[in-house]
Amino acid sequence: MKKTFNNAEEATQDIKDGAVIMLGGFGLCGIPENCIAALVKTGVKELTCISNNAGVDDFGIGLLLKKHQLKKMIASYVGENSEFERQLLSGELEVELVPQGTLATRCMATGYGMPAIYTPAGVGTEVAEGKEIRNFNGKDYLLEYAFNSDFALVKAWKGDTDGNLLYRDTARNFNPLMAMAGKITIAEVEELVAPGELDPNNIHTPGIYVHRIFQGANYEKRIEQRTVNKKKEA
Amino acid sequence: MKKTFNNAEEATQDIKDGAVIMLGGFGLCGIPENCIAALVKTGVKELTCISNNAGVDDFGIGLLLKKHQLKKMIASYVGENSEFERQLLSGELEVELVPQGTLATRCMATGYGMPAIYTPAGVGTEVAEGKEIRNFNGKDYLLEYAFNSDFALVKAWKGDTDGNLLYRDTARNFNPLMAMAGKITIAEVEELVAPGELDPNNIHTPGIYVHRIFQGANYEKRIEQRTVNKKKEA
Amino acid sequence: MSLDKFQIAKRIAKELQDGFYVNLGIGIPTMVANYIPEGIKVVLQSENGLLGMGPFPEEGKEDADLINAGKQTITTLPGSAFFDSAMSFGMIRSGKVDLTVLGAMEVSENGDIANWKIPGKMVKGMGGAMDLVASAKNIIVAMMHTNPKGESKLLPACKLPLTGVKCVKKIVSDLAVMEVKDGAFHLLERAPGVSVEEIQSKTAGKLVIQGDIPEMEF
Amino acid sequence: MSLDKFQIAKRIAKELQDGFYVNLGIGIPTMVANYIPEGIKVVLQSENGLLGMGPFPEEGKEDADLINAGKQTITTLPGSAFFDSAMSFGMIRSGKVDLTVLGAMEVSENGDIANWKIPGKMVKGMGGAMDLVASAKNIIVAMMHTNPKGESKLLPACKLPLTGVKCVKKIVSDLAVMEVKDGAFHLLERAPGVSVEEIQSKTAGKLVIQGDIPEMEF
Repeated sequence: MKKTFNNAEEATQDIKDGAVIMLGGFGLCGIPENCIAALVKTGVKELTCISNNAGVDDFGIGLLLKKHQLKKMIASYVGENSEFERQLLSGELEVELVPQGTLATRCMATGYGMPAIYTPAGVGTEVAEGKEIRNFNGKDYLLEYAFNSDFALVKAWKGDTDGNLLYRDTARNFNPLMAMAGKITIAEVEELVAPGELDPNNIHTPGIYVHRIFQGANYEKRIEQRTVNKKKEA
Repeated sequence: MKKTFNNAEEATQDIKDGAVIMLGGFGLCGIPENCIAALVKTGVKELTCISNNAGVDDFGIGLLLKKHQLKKMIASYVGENSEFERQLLSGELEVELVPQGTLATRCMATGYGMPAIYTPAGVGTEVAEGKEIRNFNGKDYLLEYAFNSDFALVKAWKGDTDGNLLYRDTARNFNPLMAMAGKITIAEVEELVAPGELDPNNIHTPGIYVHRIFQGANYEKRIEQRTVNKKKEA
Repeated sequence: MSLDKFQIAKRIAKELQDGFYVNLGIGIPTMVANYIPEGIKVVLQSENGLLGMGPFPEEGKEDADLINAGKQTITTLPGSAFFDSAMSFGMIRSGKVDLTVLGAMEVSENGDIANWKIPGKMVKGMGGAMDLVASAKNIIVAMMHTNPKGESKLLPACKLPLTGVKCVKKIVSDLAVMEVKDGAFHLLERAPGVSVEEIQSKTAGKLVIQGDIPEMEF
Repeated sequence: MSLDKFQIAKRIAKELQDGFYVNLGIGIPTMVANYIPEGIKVVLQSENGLLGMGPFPEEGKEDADLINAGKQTITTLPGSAFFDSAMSFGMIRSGKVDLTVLGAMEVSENGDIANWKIPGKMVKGMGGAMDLVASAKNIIVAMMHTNPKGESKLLPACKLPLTGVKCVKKIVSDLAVMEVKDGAFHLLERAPGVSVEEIQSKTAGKLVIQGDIPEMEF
């Protein structure tokens, strides 16, 4: 049972043109930086990406956009990216906008073996168009399907060689959900340790969901909106 | 915002006859011992209990059974309890058997605001009788509804006064799911600490789900099947 | 005189109650956190996966792994908890969040809200707004009463694509506090010095005015 | 000679592959863990919320908080992880568990299984069995070929209430190893010294015998 890889290039080399990939992260927080860099390097194209956001012009998924590697983006919020806007308006790129909670829950549904879920998000809006609506206890819900993806690329804080993962702070976000949802899940971690070094009570993603793992390098962890208080608060 | 109570009697005193209550635990592992003792004391009756098991004759939910406080039991496995069997066969007690994964997921559905879930468990069996069946991608699933309960009684290892909970080992089981599902969730913990003492990355149940919390006393933590190895294993 | 953004936030903060779990949207709603009344405890939920959000960090203490739903660097308060996005929207959908405050481009008299898309303009996406408005049990909208052209944003029916239907319970605008119920805006309070007539003239939807309408207090 | 329980477990252990995540039911299946071939790593899942189950604890080291799905005290191995029951059955439903081994009272030639209820007797409940058989991609049944009365438990159709339909892939009984496919039991191996004729006579369902049937090796 060898799940460990040396680096992102090795772990992602069988991601082919046309693949459907999930990418963890919220904004630029908790994104699989090394995996994205590897995809930029291989130049794999016609990708369908499922990710809450589409990065910024020069970081995150924006790097894939810049090289025209994306065919379709499934996301909840795609602002902060002018190249995205250009490709969308020119018809180079398809986009499917999904409410954030629906996106998260559709990932979880996959990992939990549930073919579909019911959510009230989007009822009465254009998101509901063409979708099945069902009333439970007087409230309308949309039927939303679990995602099918070929690969899930996630970023964790710590991981062990059995694939157990631990995330840090709000860098958790979509990562554990996508980790559960990938046909093949590739995890990059800041620190890769031996089995037994992580507390089994504090594992966020059990190793059964993780097929490949490697310790990432040179994390930039860029901050999108640097907001600070000048004076010390209590 | 005061969630803390002094003991189980205070925390459970408004549980009235006919209430629907969820009780965490798997077998006798991770059961809310103090809450059960308090209910035995008050003698509240006609309870509907949702719990994976029904305890043993002289411990756990078995204590409530002995005092004829239960009207109905919703569980996945009710062996190891002769009083249960007697009441069931005599018609004193109703029982609804639910596959274990369905039971767990119906609790989660409540906590996640999903009115129902689809699961393949029970398709083609008597569990499917009267239930809606739907085919997704060539496989049949049953529609199973989220649970409605008045109270959820859960047992955690550690908790803080804001209601954040942390479970230990396999005593986690149904507890976090039921904690999310109770209209009023009452948590008993082995150790109650101040906010900030638990690592926010390792909280299993965020405090938002917990309405009342107290530090339990005199935990017996009975072992149902004591199995040991005589000689030391590697 | 109409309220400024800070005053709108301050007035909304009066709606907070001890023990409330609150989700604050981007913009004016975020500023509500600065006016939490003394003596009560309110826990802020950030839908990217945090309960117990604290203020911005001191300069130099920003942490890329710790942001809010607006992608701003933040801190945590004692008793905070991190979780994944599914649990985050789980607690939103199951009604555990007591109050949601968000901005709007339009609100209709039956409580519909539009705040995510302007046809013909670049669409950035709905983010978590549709989930929030579809599930929150108590939604307060913080908004300007009129748009920059002076047109009312409180309408008989929204013209822009909807974010959610029949969900807005209360509106605090620069001119008034209104309850939304029974297919109408019910005027509760006026901004100091603003007349009922002015509010009426800037409200295109049905406005119910019953009895004396007091001035807001902060 | 027919196999004893230990030999059944030993034969099933040969089906394990390196890297497999395996759920072992109560009884004979549990014993499979004692015969994991050397040189491979298998991770045991216990559906009450554990990956990486280890052997029973040393005497005196039992921990009430650490049990398996049979409620027995156990230990963990390095790399283990605890989780709640919803995630546990989530990973079962989504097919992440590579192999499920469980006992049966009856199996039919189309792969139906009955192992939870005998009408007229006290019903203890299905526990996790229905979830497991409905979801596992690979199910091996460990069972005796006949019941104490000598009646075949491998039937054209189950008589007892079903646990799941068309799910059993392989059976290891005290007499034989059989694959279940295309509406029949396909005989693969005989227990040492047991004749094809004996197996045939004790199999009520359709038994396919193709070519020479080798004796099992352990």
